[in-house]
Amino acid sequence: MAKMNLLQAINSALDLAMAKHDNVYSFGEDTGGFGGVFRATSGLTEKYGKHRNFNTPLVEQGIIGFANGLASQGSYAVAEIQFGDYIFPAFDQIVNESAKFRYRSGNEFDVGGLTIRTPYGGGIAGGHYHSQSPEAYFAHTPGMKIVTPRNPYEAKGLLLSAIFDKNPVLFMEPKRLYRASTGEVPEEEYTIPLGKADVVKEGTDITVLGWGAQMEMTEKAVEKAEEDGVSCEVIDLRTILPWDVETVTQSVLKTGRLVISQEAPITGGFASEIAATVQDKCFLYLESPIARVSGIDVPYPLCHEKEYMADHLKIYEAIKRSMNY
Amino acid sequence: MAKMNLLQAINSALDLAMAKHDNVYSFGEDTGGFGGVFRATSGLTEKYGKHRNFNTPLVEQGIIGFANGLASQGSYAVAEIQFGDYIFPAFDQIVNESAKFRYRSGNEFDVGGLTIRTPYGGGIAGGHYHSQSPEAYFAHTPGMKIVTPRNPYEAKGLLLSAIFDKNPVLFMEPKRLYRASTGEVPEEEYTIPLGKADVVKEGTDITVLGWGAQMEMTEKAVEKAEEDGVSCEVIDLRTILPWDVETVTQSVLKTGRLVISQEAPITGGFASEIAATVQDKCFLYLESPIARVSGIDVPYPLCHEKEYMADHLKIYEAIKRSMNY
Amino acid sequence: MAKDKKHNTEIVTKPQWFDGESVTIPMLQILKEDGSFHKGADMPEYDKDLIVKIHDTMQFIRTLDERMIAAQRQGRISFYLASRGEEAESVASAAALDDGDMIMGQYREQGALAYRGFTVEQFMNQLFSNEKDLGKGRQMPVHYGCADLNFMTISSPLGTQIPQATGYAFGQKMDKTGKCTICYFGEGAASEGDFHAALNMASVYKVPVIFFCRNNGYAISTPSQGEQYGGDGIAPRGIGYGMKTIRIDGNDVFAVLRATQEARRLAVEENEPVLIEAMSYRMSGHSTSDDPTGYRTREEEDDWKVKDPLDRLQKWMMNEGWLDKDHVEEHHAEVKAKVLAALKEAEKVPAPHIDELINDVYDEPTPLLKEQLEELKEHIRKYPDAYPKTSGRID
Amino acid sequence: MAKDKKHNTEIVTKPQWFDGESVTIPMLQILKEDGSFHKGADMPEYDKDLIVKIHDTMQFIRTLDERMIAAQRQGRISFYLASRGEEAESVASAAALDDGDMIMGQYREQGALAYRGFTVEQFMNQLFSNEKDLGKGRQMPVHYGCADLNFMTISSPLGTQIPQATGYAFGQKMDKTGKCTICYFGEGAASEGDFHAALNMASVYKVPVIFFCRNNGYAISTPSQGEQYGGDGIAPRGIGYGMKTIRIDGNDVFAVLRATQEARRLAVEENEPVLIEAMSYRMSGHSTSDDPTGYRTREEEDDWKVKDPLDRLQKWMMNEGWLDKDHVEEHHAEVKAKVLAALKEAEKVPAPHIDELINDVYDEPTPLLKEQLEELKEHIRKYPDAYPKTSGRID
Ligand SMILES: Cc1ncc(C[n+]2csc(CCOP(=O)(O)OP(=O)(O)O)c2C)c(N)n1
Ligand SMILES: Cc1ncc(C[n+]2csc(CCOP(=O)(O)OP(=O)(O)O)c2C)c(N)n1
Ligand SMILES: [Mg+2]
Ligand SMILES: [Mg+2]
Repeated sequence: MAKMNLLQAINSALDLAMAKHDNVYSFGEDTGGFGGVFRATSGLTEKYGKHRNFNTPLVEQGIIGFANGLASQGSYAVAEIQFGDYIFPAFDQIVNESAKFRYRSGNEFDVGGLTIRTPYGGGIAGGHYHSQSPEAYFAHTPGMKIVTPRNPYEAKGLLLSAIFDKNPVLFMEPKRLYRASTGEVPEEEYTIPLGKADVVKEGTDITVLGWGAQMEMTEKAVEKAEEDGVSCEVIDLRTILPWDVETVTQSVLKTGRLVISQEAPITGGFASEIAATVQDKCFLYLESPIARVSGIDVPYPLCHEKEYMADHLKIYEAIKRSMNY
Repeated sequence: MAKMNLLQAINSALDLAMAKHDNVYSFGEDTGGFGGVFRATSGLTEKYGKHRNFNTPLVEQGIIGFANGLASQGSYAVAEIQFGDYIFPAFDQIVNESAKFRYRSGNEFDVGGLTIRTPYGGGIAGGHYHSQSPEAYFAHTPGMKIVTPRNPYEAKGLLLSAIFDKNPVLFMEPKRLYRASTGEVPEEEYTIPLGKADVVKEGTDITVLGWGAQMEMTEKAVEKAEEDGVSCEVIDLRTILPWDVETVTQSVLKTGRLVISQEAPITGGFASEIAATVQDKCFLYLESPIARVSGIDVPYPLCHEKEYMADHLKIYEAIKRSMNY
Repeated sequence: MAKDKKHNTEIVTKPQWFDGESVTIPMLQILKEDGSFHKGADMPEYDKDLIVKIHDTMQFIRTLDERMIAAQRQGRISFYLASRGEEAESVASAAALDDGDMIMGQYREQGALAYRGFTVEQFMNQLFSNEKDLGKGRQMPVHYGCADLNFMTISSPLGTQIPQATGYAFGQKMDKTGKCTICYFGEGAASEGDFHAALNMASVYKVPVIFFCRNNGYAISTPSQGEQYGGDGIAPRGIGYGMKTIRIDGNDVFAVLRATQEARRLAVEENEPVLIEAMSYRMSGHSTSDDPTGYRTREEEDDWKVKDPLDRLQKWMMNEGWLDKDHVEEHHAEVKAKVLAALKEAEKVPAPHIDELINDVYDEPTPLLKEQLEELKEHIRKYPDAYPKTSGRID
Repeated sequence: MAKDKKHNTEIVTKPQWFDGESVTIPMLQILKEDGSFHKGADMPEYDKDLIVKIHDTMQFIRTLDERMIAAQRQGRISFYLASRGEEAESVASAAALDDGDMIMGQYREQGALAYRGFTVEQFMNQLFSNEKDLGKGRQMPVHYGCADLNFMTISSPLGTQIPQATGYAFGQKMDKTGKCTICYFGEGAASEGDFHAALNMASVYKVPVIFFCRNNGYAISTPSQGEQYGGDGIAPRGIGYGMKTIRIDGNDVFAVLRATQEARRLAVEENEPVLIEAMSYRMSGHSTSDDPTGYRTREEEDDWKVKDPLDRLQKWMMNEGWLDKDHVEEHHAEVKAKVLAALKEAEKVPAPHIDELINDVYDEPTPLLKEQLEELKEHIRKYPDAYPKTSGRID
């Protein structure tokens, strides 16, 4: 065990993956010798050479196109998109290509070795284009997996699973927590299964669900609510696609109440999918409407960032509203 | 009035818009003299010249980038993307640029004159890449409007509204109905307001909601259900973003039941947003879970297209299930 | 990886403007339209077997195309797309490669696939989306793919395979396979952003990839000159990327062979990516959904008929004594019979089982997909007549 | 629209390979590093007023940059991005334009904006995201925009403005405005697919647009040569598009002026899109978030110091008697004082009202947005301390 922040945990996962197999490649804008603008890939060029960890030209559609080709050749392609906000030029290569590669070929070819890493999320005074949480844009795409960790331990275990998973994975890194979140992390390899939500805390009155950086907000809100005597079950979804319907519905069948929090704008966010599914599966058990605590429907703002965010106070209020319904 | 099919209605809207203002331009792949692969723009070059209706090079990101620039200059840019499945290379120009143009500039600049026309949807043996219904991919994007008509009359009125609306509009044309749907359409200009759903038929037992080509399936299903004695209220959403929460919730408050049908895969589809919102706003009035009848979570298939589609039989069954809950 | 070349910063003190005229890229032709060689032309490596195989494959593909267009007209398949006029490009370039080289096509390269040994039955199974189709009936006709033959499954979105080819070739280089990747695309697709990404990245990484642009004058109805691009075609772009580039007559089997052989050597031995622009003409409509009379003239089509790649090769082979009229006719009849027989066979093969609907979305179907499939089957059992393709053997 | 040029299909019978060496694009320089003119150089149109205005603007921007980097270090603003070393590019090119021409920048063209007359107060209001910011405090510092000055609001996604410039120029041409659009971007952004789309479309439509590539050697940490591209920079790509192209010394005010003046003439009078590649060096870090010592050497930076565009211009002006040390110092002191005063002022201006959060998403706020705002206000009223920027004047 060692104390690591979230960035170090990611770096450690990349390091172990590259040590394990010669054909694991890491690349993206500025990810080479410099180690990336957040330094997630630092040290990898020194260790594995400039053919294994390298810079790309500045073209996201090319990065993912190249990565798709490399993965289809049988290599492990770990591509970084510098900010989640800049993943959209690669949208076609992801939703039309990566996601459909195996299906359309009848399993003659696949890009299972593809992992796309990208820092996402707000709270860093980044405005429209350094703050977005684009998970929902991808979650409508059968064939993709989408994963996001809440802390260093989760980050390392989930990233190692993502890299060696037999499907293309979009791995979203909560950049607000890169240095802010620290914890004990094993130095050796370990994995956390994809597709399984994590019941972070058991409770009986209400289920509070989130993912990624939102978990920090959620846990703070829950602390406050528990002080009021509300017993909260807290779930980290971890894998957004395919999501763990079973764990979530089991919890709601028990508690009868659900609050979901997400960073992204509310309309069309992934919280809506969860709410739609849960109201269907738990209809007779629901004691109050499923609440979504979320960004509002505006481009991610700068000067009103604090007001915009789905912070712990808003989650706390939603818990209260749900309890008092 | 004249009998028109959906294509002719679109062509008529384009024609009137171009006649009305000199700075309405229509362009896209093969949309010039040839009139587009579906012939929606036919005759426009002859009438307005090759500078007003023209071919573009084969580059969707360029088409929308160009259109954004042209609209920001004050013109009306009506860009065609040949198939909805090929809109993804332009995703960045749409979600990061068109949608945020006005907001990010503090209203110094806008692309209100932009309209993106694209044929969408399945049922034409088009497989993965000539069948998709990508509305939900865009519906998570504040700043965009998304509109889809169900028949020729709606098509013309909504397209004219879209072209002259002061916001960027994605106008999705149900290609399965291009020639199949015909009806009486006024020859002169008229508009149908954006953002207002249409109560196609009033009823008291259940609300059945859809949009675009799905309305045909919905109406067939409702016919069958009414034969069983179920009184259905049928709503065509028409504008997907921003959607008419008021009309939909008013209807559900009355009927207590809701079936939503969409062509796209279920997970992350726009039906999920509607379900999430309606369960929140109508919680105490719901007599059964909100049902989503939808494509399943696979890339749009070819040989199993019939099985995949959210056809009238599946909608009918959902209505029955909801009634018998 | 990076090569350390300096920018040209030679100084001038008067503006020197460059434009399309600054470079003149001529076209390599070895076999003239009349079926004779240019004197003193640089010849590719070839022998009789090779040329006969090229010829027979070209003839096979042309016959297949004809028959399948007819089959589409009869409503037996939903869609088809012919390569008439461009057979030399795909067949002779495939002939210049090693069978272990990866082929990534756009959709009009059935010639390369046939050259690799895809059987007429395999073609048919794909075209009929039946359960023997390697692609499991999931994509439209002509979206072939075959891992055994190193032919990447075609995908409809244009241009996407170009940066993928760069990535694939990168893997081949790192794995020291001694193989390369060839990537075909049309001059229309070369307008996509993915083209730019791909060539630039290949030039930076110096990977063994051959970008083979089929410039056939049209992208559906859009003529290349002045509407697809304002410059002199695709080749001069290669210079911008600092990439080995050549323009060739795409209707000349020998020019295609010669250029692709050297391209492969450059790619594999020197890790030099290569751009080949082959000039040709799409003699059919874009596909069976298209009628070219709406946008081009008969004269123009006729101008190109005299340049036909198959006629040209046959003339030369006959002169050489490597082919006679009888062989041509016999072979044509034989192929036609095979195609028709395979067609009838493939038509009878049932559609893939409904379970295939959820396979291969992921390596394993997810719980949600299994649930969706079960619900669907339940529904089909209720309405078997509405789903005749699958209801017969749902359990 | 389409020009009817034919492909070059001159025939050769031996393969002729082209590559980056096939074209040599030299660099226009008029003012030497030592501050004297090249003999016999082609001069731009200029007079003393123009040069003084260029100089003063360059000096203003350099001072502004210095002060704001310092302000960022002090934590007074969150982010800044300097244009040190590249002031000649943006200022002298803006000086070659008409004020009615549209400017679309990447983010390092504060010089062009200052030249147009953006005031120090306007700069500050944007940098402090206060309620006087034309952009209503919605974007990060340096994302300026001003409709009155025909300076399109900067957006962070790279390359997106390039095809937009083509579209804007198309509108200018159709409206017979006699104006053009200039579009700035870095050599890094030129790798984006949007670059390819933009230049190709401009060449097809023949619109009055000037593509001005600032090749400053780096995209954040990525060096241009061999890692951003494998060819000789950006200029040779223009040839591929059949576009008028020139490479210039971006640190030479006179070369920038000369080339941009002619580019504007070509654009406006002949509807010829133009590509200018200006060679320069990003003398600061990429932004205040960056520390370049991690990826480049002191020597390299020093090599470029002697080419400094402002020093060079000042030397020449002093020789010419158009400038003296005193003016430089006085002007610097004056600008510094103005900047500091404006900074203090802007700091005090409150953030935009919370209602601005939902304005301008659409031309009118939707019912749902109004509802969301109301809920938010309710929440802020409950927890005013948690939202100090807005809770004070929420009603
Ligand atoms: C991204 C994308 N946009 C549009 C299309 C529709 N489309 C199919 S083929 C075609 C023309 C392609 O022309 P070209 O690349 O020259 O190839 P050719 O058909 O001439 O062989 C178009 C526009 C597509 N398949 N993919
Ligand atoms: C689409 C996109 N990808 C990545 C980034 C992150 N980014 C910001 S600036 C930059 C480097 C740009 O380099 P260049 O175009 O050469 O301009 P310069 O900074 O040198 O002026 C990068 C990678 C971005 N803003 N947009
Ligand atoms: Mg073509
Ligand atoms: Mg740069």
